[in-house]
Amino acid sequence: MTTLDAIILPAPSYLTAHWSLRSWLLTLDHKRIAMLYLTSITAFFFVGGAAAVLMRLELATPASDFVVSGAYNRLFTIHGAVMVWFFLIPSIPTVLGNFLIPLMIGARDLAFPRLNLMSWYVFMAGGALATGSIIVGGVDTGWTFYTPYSTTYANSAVFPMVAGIFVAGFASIMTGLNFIVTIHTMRAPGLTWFRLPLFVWAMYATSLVLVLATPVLAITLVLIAVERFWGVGVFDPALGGDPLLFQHLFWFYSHPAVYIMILPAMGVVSELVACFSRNPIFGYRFVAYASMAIAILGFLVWGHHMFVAGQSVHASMVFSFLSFLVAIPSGVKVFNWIVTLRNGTIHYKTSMVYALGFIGLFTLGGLTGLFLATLPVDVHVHDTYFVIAHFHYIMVGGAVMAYLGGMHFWWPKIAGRMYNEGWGIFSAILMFFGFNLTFFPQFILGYLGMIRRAAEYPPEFQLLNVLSSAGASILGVAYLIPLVYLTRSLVRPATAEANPWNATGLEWTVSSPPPEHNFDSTPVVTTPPYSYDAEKTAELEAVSP
Amino acid sequence: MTSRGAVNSGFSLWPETASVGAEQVDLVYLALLGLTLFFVILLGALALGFGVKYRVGRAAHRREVVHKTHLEVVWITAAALITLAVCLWGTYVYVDAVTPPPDARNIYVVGKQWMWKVSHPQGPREINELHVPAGVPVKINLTSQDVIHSFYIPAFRLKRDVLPQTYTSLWFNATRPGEYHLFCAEYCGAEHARMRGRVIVMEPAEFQRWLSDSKDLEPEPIPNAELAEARSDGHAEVFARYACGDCHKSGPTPEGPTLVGLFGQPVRLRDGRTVVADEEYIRQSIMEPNAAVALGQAAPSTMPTYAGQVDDEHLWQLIEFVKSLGADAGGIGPTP
Amino acid sequence: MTHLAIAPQFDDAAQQHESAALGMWAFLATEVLFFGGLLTVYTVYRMAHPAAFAEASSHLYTWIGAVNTVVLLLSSWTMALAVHAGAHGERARIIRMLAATMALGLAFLLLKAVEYYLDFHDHLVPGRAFRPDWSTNAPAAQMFFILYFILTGMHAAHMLVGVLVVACFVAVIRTTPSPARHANALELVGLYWHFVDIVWIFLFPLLYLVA
Amino acid sequence: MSGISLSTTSYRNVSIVLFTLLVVTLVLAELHLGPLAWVAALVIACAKTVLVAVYFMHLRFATPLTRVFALAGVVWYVILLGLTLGDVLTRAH
Repeated sequence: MTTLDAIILPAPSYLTAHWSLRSWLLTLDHKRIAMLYLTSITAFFFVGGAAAVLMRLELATPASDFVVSGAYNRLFTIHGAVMVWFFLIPSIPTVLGNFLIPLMIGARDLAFPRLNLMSWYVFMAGGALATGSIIVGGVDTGWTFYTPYSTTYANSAVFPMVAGIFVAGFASIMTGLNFIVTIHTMRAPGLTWFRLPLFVWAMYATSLVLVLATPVLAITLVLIAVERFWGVGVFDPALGGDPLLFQHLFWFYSHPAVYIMILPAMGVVSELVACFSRNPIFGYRFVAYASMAIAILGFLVWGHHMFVAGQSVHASMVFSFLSFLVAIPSGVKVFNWIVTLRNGTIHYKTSMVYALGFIGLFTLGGLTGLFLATLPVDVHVHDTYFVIAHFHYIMVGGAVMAYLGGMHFWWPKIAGRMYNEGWGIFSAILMFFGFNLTFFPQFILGYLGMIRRAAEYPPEFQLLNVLSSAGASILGVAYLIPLVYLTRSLVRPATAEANPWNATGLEWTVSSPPPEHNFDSTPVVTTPPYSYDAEKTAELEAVSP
Repeated sequence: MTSRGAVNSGFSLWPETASVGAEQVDLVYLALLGLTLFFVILLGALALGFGVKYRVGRAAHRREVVHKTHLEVVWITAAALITLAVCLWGTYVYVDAVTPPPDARNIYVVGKQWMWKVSHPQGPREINELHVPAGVPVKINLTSQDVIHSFYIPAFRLKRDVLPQTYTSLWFNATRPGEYHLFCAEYCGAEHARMRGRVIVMEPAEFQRWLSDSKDLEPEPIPNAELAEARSDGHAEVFARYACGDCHKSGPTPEGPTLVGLFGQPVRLRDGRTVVADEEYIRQSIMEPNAAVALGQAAPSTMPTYAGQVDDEHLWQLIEFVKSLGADAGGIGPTP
Repeated sequence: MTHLAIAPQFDDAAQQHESAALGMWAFLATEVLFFGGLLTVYTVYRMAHPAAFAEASSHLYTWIGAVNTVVLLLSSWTMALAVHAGAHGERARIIRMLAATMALGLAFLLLKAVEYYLDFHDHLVPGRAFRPDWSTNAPAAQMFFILYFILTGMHAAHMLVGVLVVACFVAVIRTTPSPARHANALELVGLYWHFVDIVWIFLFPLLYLVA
Repeated sequence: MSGISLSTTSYRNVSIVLFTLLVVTLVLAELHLGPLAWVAALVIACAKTVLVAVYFMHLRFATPLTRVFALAGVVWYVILLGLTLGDVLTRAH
């Protein structure tokens, strides 16, 4: 190749550098591994979603007439386990995190590319085991595997599911470890901690939780497997075991796991709000510290899942108090996002609509979290639809909205293609509407006393359940629309430029899609993040046609 | 008996409030609701205001953004104070809710898959029904026979997990006679959704009458008990004494295979073997449930071992009883 | 420094070394919490049944545990010397020290296997074979042995991984043109080995010396 | 790199201290001091751990960041154990 050719031909992107299947399955490129994860978690999302649709169909009537009780119990277990471990926890970290962290910090790749690829294979092995449990008859324990039901009484495929989650846990640890090391050691010259995009801060906080919480889940699942195989175990009350001990170990992981889902979402929203209001994030340092505070405080509050479980009254009081503390950094973030809008120039692109939707739904989800931290109210609404509504506001209204907002924001970078904004905004609004119709009635149902995990309910709860089921069908359609138009954008030649949103951040300085090795030369950073100037951008746009 | 109350009542947006404690909980809940409304309106108005005023293309005076640390301090402090206040109030109400008065009337409840068994110290026993007097503190003592259940009365805003090998309790002072829902709130297996009952709150005098009327009343016959009632010879009594019929019913269930028509027939086992259900097989299954688990049952078996609990004479009677069930393989109805 | 292989994503050897060391320490933090979950269970039950745990513990072969502690401490020493030799690129000494470490690791596993056999013989394995005719609180005694087998089993699994990794390393060092290229990797293996040693340092008094 | 900073003699000395501590543990166990023995055994185990971590694992020469990560696992384990015991030890039943 002559020098002239090299100048004229654009460097091949990471998508076009190699074409063989082998070049995808053995890739060490963080961007391609992100794409492997994207296809996998999208598939898992629709598996979990299908289970949810069937559940809502069953709940349209008070009797268990659509599916029998045993099948319903398997549906909610599949829905919970698949959505938590195979969609929500990996979603933003393994897709957007993998793709963006090296680009955002000016690195050629993550610190351990082989470990990164291995994490995908381990994740898929875990996913195969977990979905295999559906094929061999399903699991009916609920995603929480409470003992002694899961160890001694359940007559279903508990082991493959537990093994699948155990294996997938190692993928989580590998990803978290890789991110921590990468963010510590591979930042470009001049990219100090307080010049990092808030998404990177959020991913760092998330990775700490992944690395420190997941091993406790792993050993807890080992103990369940041992008890099922050996016939004796440490949680068996008949042998002097304490089933509450299982709950402590389980929630030591599973409560922080909620923050694994929501912290990355908060990071995405910080990027979106700053870009589309053309303003630096108000109180950057406070937002960054809030991520760390949430990650650490998140480890101190797990006992609020056990207020009625037989936990001591004193411990409950302490856990209640600590749970209230988490509200403070969460509130700081919401306030700062909203004040960031002030004096900005707000562009209502698809991603911004998702971000605003996130702020609304997360605020309601967070505030209803206070109800659950309040001891006497939790005693009433624990294990009812109030809890279901609360955590779906956080995980679906929050994490999934932010994930989709982020996908739309970085889609031009990932795929090199633009999509139809009209469809984008329409589906985002439809999703917001469908979501609220599905889950708001569940707050009321919860306070009325409708218990969760039940295929049957008293007839007076039917009206609200019908509303919820109707909302779920709207929500289902709203999730399919982006799948269609984003896939269509791949075959339609609306090429994206390097920086279609005029955003700051190193990822926008490389071509779309980025070249295989990200940067031709290591970038040097000299400015703080989000150096948007609202006034100037507004003027610039006024003169441009 | 009055029929007023939550059970079978129509659509509503607010649950029945039928105890002193429930009123307290509602107050805290309303305060939280107000707080939520305040923040949603405040934040919504701000977001809407900024969103309209500073939207692209609109000529607004846009000042340079200056970060103000005192603003952060203001909302951190405000959030901390508000949450602390709610937390303290909630804790205060909670301590009251978990401290039963010393003169509370005791009632014992056992949860099992999938029913509530209630015993009044005065004698009466009930299943899936709980009669209590109004205006009197009542303490419910809870334990489970198998997995974790949760005893939940929405109208009293009360819930407590029911643990095996452990006693937990809750107490209430019902205010309004009526019938209220009783749920199991902790997922406990196949028929969790049907582990429902009624709490019947009665005027104290009426309750006293009910107590004395029900003294000799045995619990209503339930499907599980039908095996035990099938025979009236002494063997059936032993069968009932060890509660074998709780799991071994007239048809196969997740908890145990049916014993009807079993005796003398070949049994396929989980490990692939086929054995004949003879006396030795029945004995072994009682003493070592894991030695030969039938196909379709859980392994390890959910049946506890009865080694050391069943003496030889009883064992013999149990085997005789299973034998008699084998005589008519057609069904289990009350046969002569 | 110059003879270290640098992966393409790194700028220099210092960055690569810092990343590897940090990664290993972060991994060891996850291992602390993995065993930490088990030790939490152990602590709760031991506080609930102190007498039964002491009684059950007295049926373990303390001398095997003690000898194994010596074996592991020795192996940590030889591993430290292997890492030391690695930093100086002395091929023969690396191989000698790693071989000694591996032999000690295998000795530990062998002794552990003998001990398991003896425990089995004494009917100390929980389940149907468990026959604690000496026990005043059989369920609690059984709980002790469940925890004993899970804790030591998990530890032995880690030992086995360590021995295999060391064996692979010996093979690499024997054939590599430059042993110094692998100094960093050897240091990481050393960190893992010492960690597994530390776990045993706690398991020994917690399991064998309860009385 | 960091391994160069310690001599083989210091590894020997550390090992000797470790063996001595093991002997002390065994002797204390033989004396049957009751609950005090448990505390003593744990204190000695912690001392051994510190020696192994500081010298064999070179924490002495590690960056502050590495030390933070070495401690993080322990701190989080203390959170798990502490709050769990906080419940178990104060339960009424």
